[in-house]
Amino acid sequence: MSSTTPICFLRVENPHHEIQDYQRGMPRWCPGCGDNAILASVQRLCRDEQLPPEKTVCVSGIGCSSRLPHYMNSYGVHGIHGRAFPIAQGIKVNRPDLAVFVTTGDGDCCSIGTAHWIHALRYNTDLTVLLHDNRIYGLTKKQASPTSRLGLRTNTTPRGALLEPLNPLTVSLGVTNVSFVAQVVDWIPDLLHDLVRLAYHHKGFALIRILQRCPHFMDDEFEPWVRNPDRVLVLEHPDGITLDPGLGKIYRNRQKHDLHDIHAARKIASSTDPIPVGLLYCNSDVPSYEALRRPAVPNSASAVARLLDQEFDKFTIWPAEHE
Amino acid sequence: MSSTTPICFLRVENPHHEIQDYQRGMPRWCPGCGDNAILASVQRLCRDEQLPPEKTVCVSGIGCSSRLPHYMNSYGVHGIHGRAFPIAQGIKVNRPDLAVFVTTGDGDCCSIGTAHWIHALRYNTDLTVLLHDNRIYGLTKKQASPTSRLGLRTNTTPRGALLEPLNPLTVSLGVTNVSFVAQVVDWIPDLLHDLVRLAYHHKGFALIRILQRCPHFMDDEFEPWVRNPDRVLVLEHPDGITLDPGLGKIYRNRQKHDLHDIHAARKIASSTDPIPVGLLYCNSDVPSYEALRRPAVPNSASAVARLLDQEFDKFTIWPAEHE
Amino acid sequence: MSADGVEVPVQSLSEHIVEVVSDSGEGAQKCGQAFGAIAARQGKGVWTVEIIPAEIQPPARSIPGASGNRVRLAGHAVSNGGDEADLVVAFNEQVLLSRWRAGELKSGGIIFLEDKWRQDADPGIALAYAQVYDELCAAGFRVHEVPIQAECQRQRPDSARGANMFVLGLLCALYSLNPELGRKQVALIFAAKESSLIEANQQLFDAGHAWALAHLNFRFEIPSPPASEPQVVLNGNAALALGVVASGMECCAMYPITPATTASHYLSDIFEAVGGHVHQAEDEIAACCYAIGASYAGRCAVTITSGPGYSLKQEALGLAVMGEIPLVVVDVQRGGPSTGQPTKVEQGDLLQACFGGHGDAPKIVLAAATIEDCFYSMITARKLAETFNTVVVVLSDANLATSQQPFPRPRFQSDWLAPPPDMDPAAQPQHPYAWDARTGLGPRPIPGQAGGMYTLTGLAHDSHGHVVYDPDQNQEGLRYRSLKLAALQHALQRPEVHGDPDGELLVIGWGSTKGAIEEAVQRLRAQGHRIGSLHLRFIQPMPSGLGELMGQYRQVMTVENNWCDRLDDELITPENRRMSNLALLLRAKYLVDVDCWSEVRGQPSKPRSIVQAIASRLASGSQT
Amino acid sequence: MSADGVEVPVQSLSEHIVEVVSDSGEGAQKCGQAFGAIAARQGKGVWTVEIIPAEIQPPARSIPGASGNRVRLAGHAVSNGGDEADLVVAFNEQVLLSRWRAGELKSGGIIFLEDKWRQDADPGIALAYAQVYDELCAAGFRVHEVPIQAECQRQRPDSARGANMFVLGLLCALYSLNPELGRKQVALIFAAKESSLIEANQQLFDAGHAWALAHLNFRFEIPSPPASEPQVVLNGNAALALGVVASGMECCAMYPITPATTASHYLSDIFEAVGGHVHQAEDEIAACCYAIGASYAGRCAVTITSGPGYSLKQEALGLAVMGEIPLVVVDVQRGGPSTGQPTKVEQGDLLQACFGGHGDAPKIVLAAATIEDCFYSMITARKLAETFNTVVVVLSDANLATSQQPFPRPRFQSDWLAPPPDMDPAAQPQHPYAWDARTGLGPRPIPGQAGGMYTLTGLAHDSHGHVVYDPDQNQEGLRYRSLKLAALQHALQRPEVHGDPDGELLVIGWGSTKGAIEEAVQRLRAQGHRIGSLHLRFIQPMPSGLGELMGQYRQVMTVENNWCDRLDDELITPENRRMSNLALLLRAKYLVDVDCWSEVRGQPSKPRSIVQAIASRLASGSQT
Ligand SMILES: Cc1ncc(C[n+]2csc(CCOP(=O)(O)OP(=O)(O)O)c2C)c(N)n1
Ligand SMILES: Cc1ncc(C[n+]2csc(CCOP(=O)(O)OP(=O)(O)O)c2C)c(N)n1
Ligand code: SF4
Ligand code: SF4
Ligand SMILES: [Mg+2]
Ligand SMILES: [Mg+2]
Repeated sequence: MSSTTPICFLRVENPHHEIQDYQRGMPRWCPGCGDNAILASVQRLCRDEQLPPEKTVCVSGIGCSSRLPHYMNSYGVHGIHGRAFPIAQGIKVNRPDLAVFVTTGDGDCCSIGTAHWIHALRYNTDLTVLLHDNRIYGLTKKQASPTSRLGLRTNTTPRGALLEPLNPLTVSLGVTNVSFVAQVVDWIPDLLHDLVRLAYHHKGFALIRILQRCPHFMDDEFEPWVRNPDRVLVLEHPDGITLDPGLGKIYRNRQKHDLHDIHAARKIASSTDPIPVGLLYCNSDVPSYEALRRPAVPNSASAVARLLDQEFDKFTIWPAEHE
Repeated sequence: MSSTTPICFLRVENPHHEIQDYQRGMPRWCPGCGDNAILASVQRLCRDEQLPPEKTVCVSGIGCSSRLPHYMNSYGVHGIHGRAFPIAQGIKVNRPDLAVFVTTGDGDCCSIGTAHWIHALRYNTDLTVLLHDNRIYGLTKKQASPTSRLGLRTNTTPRGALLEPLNPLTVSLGVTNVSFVAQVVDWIPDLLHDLVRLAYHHKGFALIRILQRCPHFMDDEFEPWVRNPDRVLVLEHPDGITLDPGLGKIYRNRQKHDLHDIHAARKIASSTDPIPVGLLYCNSDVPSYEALRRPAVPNSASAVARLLDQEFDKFTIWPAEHE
Repeated sequence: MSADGVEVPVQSLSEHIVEVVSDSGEGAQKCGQAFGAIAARQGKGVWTVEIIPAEIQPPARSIPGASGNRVRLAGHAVSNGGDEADLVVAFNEQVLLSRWRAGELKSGGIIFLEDKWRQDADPGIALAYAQVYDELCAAGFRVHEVPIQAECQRQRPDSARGANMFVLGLLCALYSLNPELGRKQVALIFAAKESSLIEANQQLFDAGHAWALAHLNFRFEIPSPPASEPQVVLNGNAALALGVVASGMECCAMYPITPATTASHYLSDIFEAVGGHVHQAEDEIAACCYAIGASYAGRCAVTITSGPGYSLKQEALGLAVMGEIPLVVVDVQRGGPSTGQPTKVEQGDLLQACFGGHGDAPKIVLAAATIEDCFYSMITARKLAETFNTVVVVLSDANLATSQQPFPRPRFQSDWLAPPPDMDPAAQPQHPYAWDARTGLGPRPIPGQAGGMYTLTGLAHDSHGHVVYDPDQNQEGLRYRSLKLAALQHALQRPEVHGDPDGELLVIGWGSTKGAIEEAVQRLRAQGHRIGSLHLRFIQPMPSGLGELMGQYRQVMTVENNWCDRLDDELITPENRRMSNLALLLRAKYLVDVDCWSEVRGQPSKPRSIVQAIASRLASGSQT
Repeated sequence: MSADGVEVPVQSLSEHIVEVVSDSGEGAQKCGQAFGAIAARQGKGVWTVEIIPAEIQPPARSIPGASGNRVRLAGHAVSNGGDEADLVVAFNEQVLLSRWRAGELKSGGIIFLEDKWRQDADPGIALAYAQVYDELCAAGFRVHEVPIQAECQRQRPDSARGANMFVLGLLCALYSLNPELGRKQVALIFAAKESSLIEANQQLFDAGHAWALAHLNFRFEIPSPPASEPQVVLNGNAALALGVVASGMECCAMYPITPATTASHYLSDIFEAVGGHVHQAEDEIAACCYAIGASYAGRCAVTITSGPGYSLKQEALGLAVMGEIPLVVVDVQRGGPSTGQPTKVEQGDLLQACFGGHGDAPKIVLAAATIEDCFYSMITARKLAETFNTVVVVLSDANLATSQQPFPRPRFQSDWLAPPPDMDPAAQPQHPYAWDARTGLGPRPIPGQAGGMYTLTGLAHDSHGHVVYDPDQNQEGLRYRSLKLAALQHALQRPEVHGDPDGELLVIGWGSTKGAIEEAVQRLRAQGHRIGSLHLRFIQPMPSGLGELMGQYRQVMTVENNWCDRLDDELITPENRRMSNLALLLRAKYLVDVDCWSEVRGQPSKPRSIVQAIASRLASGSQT
């Protein structure tokens, strides 16, 4: 029987891993799809951190974005629509030795998966979460998602989306136990990578909302922002991101932001133009769910035998009793 | 066939309604259960507003609190666990002439119903929503709910709840299109009634979180607050509630609060001691979903015939064509 | 000897059914349970059934409010709650009436009734009491008024509680049980409380005992069969929770729902002692997915629920089947459809267990038939789940969940636990679905295992786990997933027939009806009928040989607690009749004209009702 | 006459199957559809089937990337996509290979292949092309290389698009279709665009037409049967959406899912013109509950989904059944289980449609068999839902959803619409469930109606809608809800047999296989077999008399697109064999040894495959 301590085995050799070691197959996303950049950032992180591929798990729901685990040479679960979080929690809590990534879309996370998203924030399991927000349902061919712009014409809103878009950041920041919320865009790979790294090192539920281009259905959606770096507001903090001089020359719209101040975070989160990017909020003091659930004793035959004995004793009638 | 304009019928007489006209059967809640006060406040509102019972619908999920529709002499739906909101939306959007109340519990709304709650806020259908928050699963006999206090011993947390409680107010206030969020306690019936009245008159999704006593399982949970009026902070605003002199003498801990300021609302919402009561946030400019969906034309046989003709024309092959 | 020295005759009984009923919160349940436990400790055969009010706080003195326990005790092992009660102790006349109306009291039976209501300040109450009393007497019941509260208050003027312990003492005296065991049981009940409370309640117990000796001119004795083995007295949900521990599973994910939840309560209490945990998820879908995650990560998990929750899990279960993830799912069935009757027994989920979910998602379906089964089924289910890498559904129901019965104390065997998963780095990259061409069985790479990396997907896939679009590869996956059930079927033993191995009629059942069916068969055989019964624990796949077994009898019928149309309804014809669940499955499989009799009354079926059903089937069958 | 004045022989055909395939995005789908429409406009019998790649953007020139259309055209009405293609136009050799590998090309068939790859700058591509070309020639295909792109660029040097219109012109010439109709169709396709685009594409069309006349030394002609009625050419999802409009329903609640979504897309586009709306909910459960709310409020609603979404709705559907709320649910089935094959056809949800959900939740289950059915089924379903106050499940599938076929243009009848609900104040307070003792039917009070007030509940309830705990009242509710199906069954007509009314074998089918089954039966009858087929549109309840019908044949089998175990698998026995869905139902109901043949290849079954299956069944049956 398996024990709850990390499962170990003899490692014969300890090879150095290259990017290719984390790649599997040919990604089947459209040319120019932002998902490619996100995949690359995860693979880069794995390489930088030298994560053993066999101890890495990518979990997703359903959507274009949720195809990501198929392109990672690691363990993975391409689950069902909206349910990536509880699957990932089940993995991580039972196997804290594994590095677990979650990749999800704006429909997967913010529509059908809403309940799991909110509660995953509250459980605060140590997961690195990439929310690919292309503001549309890609895989099912262009229906409005909760984050679609007011007025966006889609197949289910032929006369324009009726509602203001849901803001995943403000919602997340309203949830008790929220411990890490960031935003970034797919077209600044270095920032994306920085945030993935911060998220990976955060010991809790680290949510990065990534504004992701979907050239196939949402041509131009982000073009004005891509073209004009001043419409991106970089939030800087020593514990968050700081731009290197090169990027700093392009992204001059920067702001010091206290990432421990939830009220400030909520305010900034509300802004959509310029797009704030960076770590909005971080609180390392929230205990992770797997820490709260860490077993005091490992499972073992003797522990089982002991517990059964102890419990059966409470309910046992011994033959002697009624003699 | 039914038309989408409000269904009307000859009203022979227009009787004046008394409280009893809204009562049905004997409520089956425990003595001292806060649900009784909530029921009374709804019935009082109906009487004050002279709502025709047959044009009033109470919708709920499952839980002690969700039994409420059975005790209202009106139409009602005692639905399934967690799904009161979409049922109520289906009713209200299709029949805007009806007054629709939703009554739900902390488990019903904030656990299994989370996705519907968040999206109901965003759709902003005109519903008066009573969230009975007793911080426990009552009907199923004492399991932790998302709003249960850290450390609370319940049947599923025999060594104390592991997580900080979810704050339904901060979550709600993070949702785009949120238009009305209030908090009150079951033991100040006049305030409760004031807020139910404001919620009823708000043309959108009006959520009142009601801290509700469950003497059966949560004896003493709110006792310190019940006993000490200073641990209740009354938020006053001309468009919200203002205490009458009598109550004002008891509840001296009061604060002017700008109920149009979402940032102020989010800050106050985070406080749990003292308990803020009153209208935290209101925005009457958010369009209601039923207004967005109001049909431009009513359904009629001629409209159907016309549309079918128009569409079939696009796909028709006339016998003449290939002669 | 009675208190005044007169010898009271002690009547020896082979069995008796005793009920204790009160308003909810007055402690009749505790009293009945304790009574059952004391009787069991003295070696009687015992079955206790809870009488559960439908609401948390029903109004006092009301018909739907009856709360309590039925205890069937006998000089032999008993397997069900029996027919009508021989004796009832009632704390007020309304709850008594509720049992009478429900047809649960044997006519001419004995009643002990709290008499305080006769003098109640509310004349309405006093009148109601007197009326019911007169009615019962007129109906032939032997009604004994007992001044329960008055006697208790003589003992403890300062407290209104404890009447149930008085009644417990009374019953112990009446059934000649050892009062020392009774006092011990009282101490056990209040073990967590201050010792003064224990003493006070023992005092009331003694008072009840003494009152009975002093005032009753009759007493019963039920022989105790000799016992050789230690027995445990548990309800099905407790047995299930201990079974989870015994199976070596370490993770249970659930969302509260009646009547499943108490299993998780118990598990929450004890699981951490073996490194396990109970995860209360935000809903049933999340619970199921959490369990899938745990199993994927190498810790086979269980998710426990009841009907509505089981319906919600359908989509997630499909993923587990498709991904070939071992998973144990328990459905403690309750009254349906929809919210139905949450606290009541029903067997309405069998077809959904077999056919729920879109597409072809073959699962193993087991049904526990006894409380002992509830324990062992968890060990079996986990083993099957991990051997066949699939979902194993275990059906229990509200009857098993809340009834108590002694069964031989299980002795832990280390092979209950699964062997540790093979985590050696695969010599060469392993195909996650390297299906065995004959059986469909395959390996199960586990994260951490080098060389086993794959991405589980709900999309059609090949043996590598790669997504496929090819028509034949799609069929290959369907074929292997289905083959596994056939492979299991070949390993199943033919179930044993109870009663005659051939004859007029075979009754087939599943689930908690086992005891009542077998008792009914016994009775009819005693009347000279040649009949047998068969109880299925494996429903999907079904063991082989049932066709031959059925062929030994002139008629075959199922007895179930789920709906089937009644042929005496004008519009119902043999052609349009909707059959009971198991009957439908047997008919489709064996093309045998299996009839069905069912009741869906929210109550466990009584042996008497089953006797009637079989008898009328025999009668009509012999006409044709 | 060909361009150089030589008379080209025109071969008259009774039918031909034509495929156009390209990489996704190159327009083969549009070309094929337009070709089908032109042929239909000239009165040919037509069936078009989409060839759908599994991914949004599959790699170029790849086997899984083949995208396009199959068009079967005939001198008579056609009801399915037929067997292998007689002629294929392919934009590259890889997509052609994909069709060949899938067994979709008739050996010796005609191929038109874009020749530009032969000279491709990438030597790998040029080589691949040459290899495939040689293979195909060697295999006996008649391969014609066509300089499609070169010719297009001669016409429009500035654009790389429009090759599909060139091919359309080519095909029109080849099949002797009226080029004027072709040019009109091109105009229709680009109707929403600038007129210069229309002209440019017509120019390419003309070029293709001219090229064919100039270069091909053969031509075909398919006679047009005389037509008397106007026909509409629609796919099943469009027909379904129009059916929703025609039924008078005003509310559709949905959550996107393939292949159901396009029905909702179309409805989103047009529904508001009749005061309706499509609500895109946050998930399928919410969609179902929104629809329940609408129906409760008096606006009978429909919710449209596919397998995974249907699984999620199980619990909510139970509420509608229990509360007796009319509701139409459409499940456009796709490949399962789990995510399965989202764009592919399968008939795997029938048993879940009948038995999904916990407890006894009887629903009406219909299955559309043709595209025309998709339209009328909505009208029928709404009427049934409101007559029987229950859930009506309509099964369609990916084949019906995306195939196109002409059928007589429906003429609106006002009785398609339900009468307005009776909103008169009830004379005396009305029982919401005043069940008719014979049929279980009852009224349906609607909010706004005075005197009708009640609270709908999923708990067991009496005729007042009041919660009940009484065992008999619980059974009463179950009985009435079930009786309604019997009441409907009595009203159903016995389905008509296609083919011989008695004989060697009866094939029974349901859903989109109808056309292929009937064609297979025709072919076998032409070979001298005496067989018939039966297609069920009502599956729950089933029409009466099927037993007698089956009795007219020596053997009975179903043909289905859902899994059944194969008897040639070593471990599969007649006893443990898992049967196809309908076969299981028929066996249980009629105790007739109904065999089944199924394929679950994600493709519509071909008449040829069914012919083989029946023939081998006939052969083995005659041996025994
Ligand atoms: C239960 C269920 N409902 C619906 C679907 C259909 N579906 C697949 S992906 C998707 C939404 C995709 O949108 P998003 O999550 O934003 O991912 P994207 O494709 O944009 O990356 C939907 C509705 C499904 N597979 N399962
Ligand atoms: C699908 C489903 N899951 C679980 C249940 C069991 N259940 C009924 S009420 C309830 C929670 C009640 O808690 P809450 O919403 O806080 O209401 P309260 O009883 O406290 O008023 C649960 C888990 C159910 N009826 N249906
Ligand atoms: S459809 Fe959009 S999101 Fe999907 S792969 Fe293409 S570009 Fe990316
Ligand atoms: S259990 Fe609690 S919430 Fe339920 S009725 Fe009793 S006091 Fe009220
Ligand atoms: Mg998206
Ligand atoms: Mg609660």
